[in-house]
Amino acid sequence: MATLKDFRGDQPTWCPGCGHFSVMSSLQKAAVDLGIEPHEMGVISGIGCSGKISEYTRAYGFHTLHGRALPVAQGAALGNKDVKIIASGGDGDGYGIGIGHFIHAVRRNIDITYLVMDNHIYGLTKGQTSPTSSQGFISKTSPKGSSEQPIQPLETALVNGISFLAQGFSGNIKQLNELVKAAIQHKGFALVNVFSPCVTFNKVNTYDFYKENLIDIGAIEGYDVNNRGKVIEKIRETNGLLTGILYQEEKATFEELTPEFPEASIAKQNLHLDVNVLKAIEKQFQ
Amino acid sequence: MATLKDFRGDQPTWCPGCGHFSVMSSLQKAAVDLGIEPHEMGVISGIGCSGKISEYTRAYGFHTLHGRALPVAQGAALGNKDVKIIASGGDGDGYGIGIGHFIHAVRRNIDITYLVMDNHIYGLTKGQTSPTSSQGFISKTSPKGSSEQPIQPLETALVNGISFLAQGFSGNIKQLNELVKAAIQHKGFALVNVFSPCVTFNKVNTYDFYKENLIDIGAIEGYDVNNRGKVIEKIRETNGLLTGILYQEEKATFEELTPEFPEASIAKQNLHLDVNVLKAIEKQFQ
Amino acid sequence: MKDEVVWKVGGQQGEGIDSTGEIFSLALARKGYYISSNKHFASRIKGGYTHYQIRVTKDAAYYHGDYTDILLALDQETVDNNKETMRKGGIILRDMKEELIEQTEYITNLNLPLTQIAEEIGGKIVRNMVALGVSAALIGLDQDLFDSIIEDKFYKKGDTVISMNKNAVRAGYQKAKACLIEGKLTFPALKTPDVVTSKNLMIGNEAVGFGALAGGCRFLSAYPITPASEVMEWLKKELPGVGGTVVQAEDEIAGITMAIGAAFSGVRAMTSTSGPGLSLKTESLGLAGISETPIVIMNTQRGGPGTGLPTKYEQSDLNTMINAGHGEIPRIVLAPSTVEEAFYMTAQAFNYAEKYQCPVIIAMDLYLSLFKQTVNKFDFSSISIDRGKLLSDNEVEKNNERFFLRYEISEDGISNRSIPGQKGGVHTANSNEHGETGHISEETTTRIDMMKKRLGKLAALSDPGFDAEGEKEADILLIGFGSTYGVIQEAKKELEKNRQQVTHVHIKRLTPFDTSLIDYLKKAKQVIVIENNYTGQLRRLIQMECNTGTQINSILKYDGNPFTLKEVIEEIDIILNKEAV
Amino acid sequence: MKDEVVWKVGGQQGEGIDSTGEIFSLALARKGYYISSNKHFASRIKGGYTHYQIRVTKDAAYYHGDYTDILLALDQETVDNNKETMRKGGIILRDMKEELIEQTEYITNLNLPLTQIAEEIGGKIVRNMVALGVSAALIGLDQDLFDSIIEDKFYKKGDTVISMNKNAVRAGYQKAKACLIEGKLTFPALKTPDVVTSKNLMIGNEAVGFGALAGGCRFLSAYPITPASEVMEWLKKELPGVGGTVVQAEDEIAGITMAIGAAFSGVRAMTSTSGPGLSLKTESLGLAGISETPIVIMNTQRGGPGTGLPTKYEQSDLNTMINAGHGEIPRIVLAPSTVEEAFYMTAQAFNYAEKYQCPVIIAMDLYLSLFKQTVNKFDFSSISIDRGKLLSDNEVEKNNERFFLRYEISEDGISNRSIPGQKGGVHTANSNEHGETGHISEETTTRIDMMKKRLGKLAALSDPGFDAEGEKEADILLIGFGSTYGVIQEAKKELEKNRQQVTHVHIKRLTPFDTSLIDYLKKAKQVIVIENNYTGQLRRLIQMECNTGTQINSILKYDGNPFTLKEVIEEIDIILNKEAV
Ligand SMILES: Cc1ncc(C[n+]2csc(CCOP(=O)(O)OP(=O)(O)O)c2C)c(N)n1
Ligand SMILES: Cc1ncc(C[n+]2csc(CCOP(=O)(O)OP(=O)(O)O)c2C)c(N)n1
Ligand code: SF4
Ligand code: SF4
Ligand SMILES: [Mg+2]
Ligand SMILES: [Mg+2]
Repeated sequence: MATLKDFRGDQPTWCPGCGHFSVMSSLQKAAVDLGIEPHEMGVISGIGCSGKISEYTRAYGFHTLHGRALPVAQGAALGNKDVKIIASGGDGDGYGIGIGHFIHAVRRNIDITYLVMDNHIYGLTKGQTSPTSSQGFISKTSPKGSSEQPIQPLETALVNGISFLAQGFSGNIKQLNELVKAAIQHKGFALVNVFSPCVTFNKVNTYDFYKENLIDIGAIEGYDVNNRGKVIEKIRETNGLLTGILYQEEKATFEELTPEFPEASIAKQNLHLDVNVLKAIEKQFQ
Repeated sequence: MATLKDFRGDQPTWCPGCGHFSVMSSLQKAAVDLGIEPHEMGVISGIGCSGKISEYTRAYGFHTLHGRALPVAQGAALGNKDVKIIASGGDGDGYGIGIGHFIHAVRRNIDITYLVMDNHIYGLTKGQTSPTSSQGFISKTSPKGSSEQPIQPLETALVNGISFLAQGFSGNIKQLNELVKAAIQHKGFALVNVFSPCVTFNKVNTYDFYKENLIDIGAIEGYDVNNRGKVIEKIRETNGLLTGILYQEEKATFEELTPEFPEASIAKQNLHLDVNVLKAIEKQFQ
Repeated sequence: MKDEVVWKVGGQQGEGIDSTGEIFSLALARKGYYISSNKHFASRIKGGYTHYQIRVTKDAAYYHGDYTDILLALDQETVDNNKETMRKGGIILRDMKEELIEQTEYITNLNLPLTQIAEEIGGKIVRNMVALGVSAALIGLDQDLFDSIIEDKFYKKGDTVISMNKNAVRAGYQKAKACLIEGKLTFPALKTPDVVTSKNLMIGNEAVGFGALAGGCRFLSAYPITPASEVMEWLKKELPGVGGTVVQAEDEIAGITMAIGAAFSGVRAMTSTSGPGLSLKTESLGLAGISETPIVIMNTQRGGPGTGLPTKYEQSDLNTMINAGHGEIPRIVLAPSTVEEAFYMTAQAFNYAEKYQCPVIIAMDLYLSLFKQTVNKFDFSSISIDRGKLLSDNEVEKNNERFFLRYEISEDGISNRSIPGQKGGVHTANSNEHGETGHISEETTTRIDMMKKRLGKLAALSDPGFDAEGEKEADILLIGFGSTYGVIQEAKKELEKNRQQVTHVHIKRLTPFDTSLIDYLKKAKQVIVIENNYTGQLRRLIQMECNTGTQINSILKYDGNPFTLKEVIEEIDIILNKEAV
Repeated sequence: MKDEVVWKVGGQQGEGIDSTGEIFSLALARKGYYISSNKHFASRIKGGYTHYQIRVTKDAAYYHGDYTDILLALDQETVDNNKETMRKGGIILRDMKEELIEQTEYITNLNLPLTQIAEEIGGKIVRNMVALGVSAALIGLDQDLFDSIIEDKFYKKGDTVISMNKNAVRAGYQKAKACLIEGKLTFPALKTPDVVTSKNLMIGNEAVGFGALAGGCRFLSAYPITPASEVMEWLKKELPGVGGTVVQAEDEIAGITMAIGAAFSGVRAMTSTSGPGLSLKTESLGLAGISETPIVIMNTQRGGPGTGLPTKYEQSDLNTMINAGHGEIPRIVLAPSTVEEAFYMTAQAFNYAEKYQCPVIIAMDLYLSLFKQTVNKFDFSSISIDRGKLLSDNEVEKNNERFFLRYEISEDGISNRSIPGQKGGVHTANSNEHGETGHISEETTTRIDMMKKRLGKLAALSDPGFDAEGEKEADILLIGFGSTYGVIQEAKKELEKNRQQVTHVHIKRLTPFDTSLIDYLKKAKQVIVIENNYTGQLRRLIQMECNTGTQINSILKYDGNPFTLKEVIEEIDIILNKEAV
């Protein structure tokens, strides 16, 4: 059985206090708790401070391009279904440049987990407005306040059929760990959106802000985690400031719905085909 | 005053019966009805059969790239706010490759109209599954049925704050004309999604199919066009098979929310600055 | 008797032009003839003039011909568009109530009541079958030429339909035969091939798909685009049967990055596209390069730039295939020159990709991709699968360091590779500069080592990068790449008739470039590069790579259509005469 | 007295290294000195070793120097990393409780209780001010050197803070002065500049932004990326003041396509990015090309490929800037070599874009983009705005055809341009091949005409494409582009000391390439191209464009850092000696 130590990769260079530390340790702890070995997991990240999770976690990693963690992750998951694939990145990475891949990944429902470290800012490029920054947010690229309404990733995911949706907070690592664990265990595309404060560039969406404003769904009477419509409503009502497993359902995955999807991992298929197999295929051209 | 004839551009080469004809004539008629002159309108389209609308409509046109009508249109609208900008394209163009731009355009809320000719298929490339094709849809790229849940453009637009949303049908050109007119008159980003059958490649989402299944919101008691939450619910209930102006609200545009956005069209600004203006700016470097 | 016949059917899109041409060529392929074809079509779905030209030859050929011997004109537009292309002795066959045989000195006008004959047999729908029967008779083949194809094509529709079609063929056949026998009409028959073995008839995109499958590809992710979609469509049908899968991606960036993900997981993976899609994949190409992930990208060139001429032919993506992408990566760009080569090269591309752990681009063009050609039955036993330094589970497990040295500095610049799931193989693949375990490094020494490793590793690729036919000391050295192969071959033959020493070099690998070409450049009297673009991209590539200072002439065409042999010969003459002055 | 001083401050990120360096250089710029600087920093937000090197010269220079004269070491790592770079007579200044002056034959170690002095005055926060005071004294300047900057910087914080800072400077100053006076320490003072006019101190990205503004740019859409973001950030502040606007786009594709939309509407528009972003913009570059929409793209090169070395310097995007994109388009790629030139060239880029109706790329690099340099005050009156064939409302209104001939075939290949809103100007801009009104056309003759028009129109661009200093008949011809300008200049001077005839050609326009370079290549005895990449992209470009067959040597560096003068000289020596054998 792997221990936490086994999952430790390179030495993190995140700023002290950065929310991303908690996301990383939640992932590592979830893997340990679930009895996953480092070589059975693939952590595929985009570019951003957040993207460095694949450097700092000891597992098969792929530190890809800005905005492209999801398609790489989907390809890797389809290639070898015996490996747990974790896609990961920031709000800019996933909801800015990467939002197209996000929506299509949601509706495709391939069996992966997606961890978004949502700090409402572009951290690595030193503090520009992000797609989740609130309207009026002041930054280097909106010195007089941003003019755009923030994107709504949770609702966007829900209306496009996501089968598992959770939201956590770096200030509540115990819960976060549980959410990540549940997401990994879920069959299909599972999103964990994490409020992960950037202590250096975002002075609005701070730990204190979230501590004051987050509502846990455990505290909401009659919250129905299987009722998509009601969940959307609740999110709208609370301005998205909810934590917990917000929505979950059993749903056929892309792999299950794809006719003749191979039983065994594609990576393990025999590539040396018998000449007769090839000749049979060739017949169509004659 | 311009007449319909003034808006006729190149000779269409769409297949006889193609739904796109109605979308084009609705646009042309709307322009005539609103007293817009061809030179006061810009039709900016993506690539697809649908994209050819900018060839067949006599107005300032820009036949751009596959999936990029929206950013080009937004740039053009910001550049000259005195011209009515119509962005246009297909379901593949707008909701497949272009979905990222779509969501960001929605939340940006620049004053343009977006007409999507949604035929649930890739027409111009001769019949592949599109992001709005229903699950199980049979096409060249899904010979045994598509494995993906279709994208939900209406709900996606609503949860991300769209200020005008309508849906029409090429088989009901009278209504379509009204919808396009209302969309053009709306201040902010206005989407008209049009069920525009591809008679050549889509044998499922036909005129008959829509005639049988579409519900007009006029026929729904108590339908509240200003209640975003309820509209989302209704769309979910009816599987999106609604027509009419589905949602509308007054909302500040990007231009209004952007500090110091120029009063006069940017295209008309004087480019020859006084040396003293430049010297004043230079001071910061000394 | 003739060595070849060029047959052409033309009419409006939607009139069955395609299927008529296909039945015709398949029948002849089954008889062992060689087929080269070319289509003309408009970028619209229905309507618009279209034609399908088929050159049938006794011996191998890769060019569809300048002239027409038999023109099956389904409307007047076809006659108008093609009458200038008729070769002496040719026949223009028209569907007319009034029968007419008019033999001029140059050609024969043959009007036959095809529709009427068809209607008598079963309806206008079999008109094209009647015309095929006429064609068979003219060419001097048997009246059962199309029988097996009719049976294959209509077996689901039952015997009535089958015999109706066969009857239509026979009716046309007998009509023409009668004319020939009566001597009202003359047309020399086509010689039979020396060896009668039936051939494959296929488009290049199918050859690429099939080559990929045979070469071990088990994953394709791509986005539809003309003229590349058939690769995805074909593999979508065929890959599941061999344990693979195809994903239609949401755009071209997802197309390539999913393939990169699959390749990372250990699958031989590919994406297929055309110019605009390739442009979108530019950044991700760099990802494959720096992360040393083996992937194959098929790019089939069409008329550029922008959306350009999506249904027209051009060879103008050379520069971008070789250069696109910020920074510097190792890449291999292969350019098949025939459909057959597209099959074998694609299979080989996967070996290269895994051996050198880098992206491999297969440079196709619309002509190669879309137009059916005959191909000798494949020699599948010649295809081997070499996975390079991909280690087995056992080998990886031997590692008991914390991290696997995925980017270990090695003599040949290529490192051992482990894949997710393998114990002992944990590492990070990276688009950032990295050290041997794959973790980010900004150390200058690491940077230097890694650059040398990545950019040096292709030095070992010593396979010849071009085919040369002829001597180095040539009067004329003709150079091309891709589908100009056939027409340059025939130009060489033409020129040799004038006793000129002509050498034809066809570039098969655009990068790494095989600079042994220098020898040819230095020794030839005249160097002429023939290509389908405006700026002379291949010529400029040769200048850059060979730096010989040799004066190189260009023959260029960029109007969306392939060269005719006549054009090539004329342009060569102009160049030779200019020099002579 | 000295002509120059190289001053360097080093420590951990977050210790105020940047602001210390900036105050120092601004103070000297105000005194009329020339400043060239260079920073070393890690790709992380907090922590990690960093330094800021500033070369102060009496005369213009564009290179930050190989050596250090004064090293302000805020920690031991700084000493370790830099002690090898100390120049004879230099001083290492350390913050130590124990005061110490240790003059070795080579350097002086000067430990002063900077923190203690600072704490006495107002806290550790002013420690760097104390150090600045020491520096001023050593260099031989006045103790009020920093006063005006302190006033500007802290004017919001009030008088107490201001005088605290001034006092800190003075305390340091006096401490050092005392040592100098007492003769415990020697350091020759810096000469004053011949003409004392205060200069601009700015980074290249600001120069690009300002050049754009002055050149009439009124719209920028871009996506953040190191090292390009400052262009967007600066224009976001400044464009609204002149009637323009900036949009932060959702990605780089939106960045360029919005700019294309704005340009279509008649606005001078721009996007700014670095390598990965440029790669993403590849397809849209083609859109601008075929639709003949004038846009300007700033690309600042960083370490590639992939994410590469995002905070390091490299010149490896040349190939892609020139070649990227399927099909063939006209494009202009300008390469400024100094911050000053970045300003003027950017302004000029907008004239080119509108005159030739094509995309113009400004090729910057991280060194030019990010490191502050002095720039003579701008000559704004030299900037003109030439909108080419953009017609006025009146001119357009004269057209009473149904469509405006936006793509009219003309002698120079450039057509009149109308913009939305103009009566009489209705047309369709198009990414498909099109006829004169802009509507789709697949006609072969139209295609040929349009290709000739687009690809021929830059023939008129006859402005010189490079700067040459020296004779054509040189012993050594040194060629470079971009920010190697400064170091090559100094290498030339060094070599000239040995009585060698050295010519320095600096390429300013990468495409269309100015082939009058051929003359230089043919006449020089030795040709050496100096560039920061692995494959010798500029050398290969020259081979392709000039095709002289000249043997060209490369001096390459690709470890993420600019050349030192020493490296350049050594490599040149190796080349010369090799030849001599
Ligand atoms: C194609 C491309 N565009 C832009 C960048 C520059 N870039 C690096 S990280 C980043 C944004 C990071 O923000 P986010 O994804 O929110 O992550 P965070 O740093 O906040 O964790 C950007 C714009 C890049 N590397 N590649
Ligand atoms: C970058 C790029 N990718 C792919 C294509 C090929 N392509 C042209 S149109 C089209 C899809 C058309 O479908 P849709 O947008 O639904 O329009 P429709 O033809 O159905 O009206 C595609 C994939 C292209 N032109 N450019
Ligand atoms: S800049 Fe922000 S997001 Fe990045 S490491 Fe620092 S605190 Fe974390
Ligand atoms: S293919 Fe379909 S979408 Fe295209 S023109 Fe024909 S009917 Fe319309
Ligand atoms: Mg972020
Ligand atoms: Mg469609």
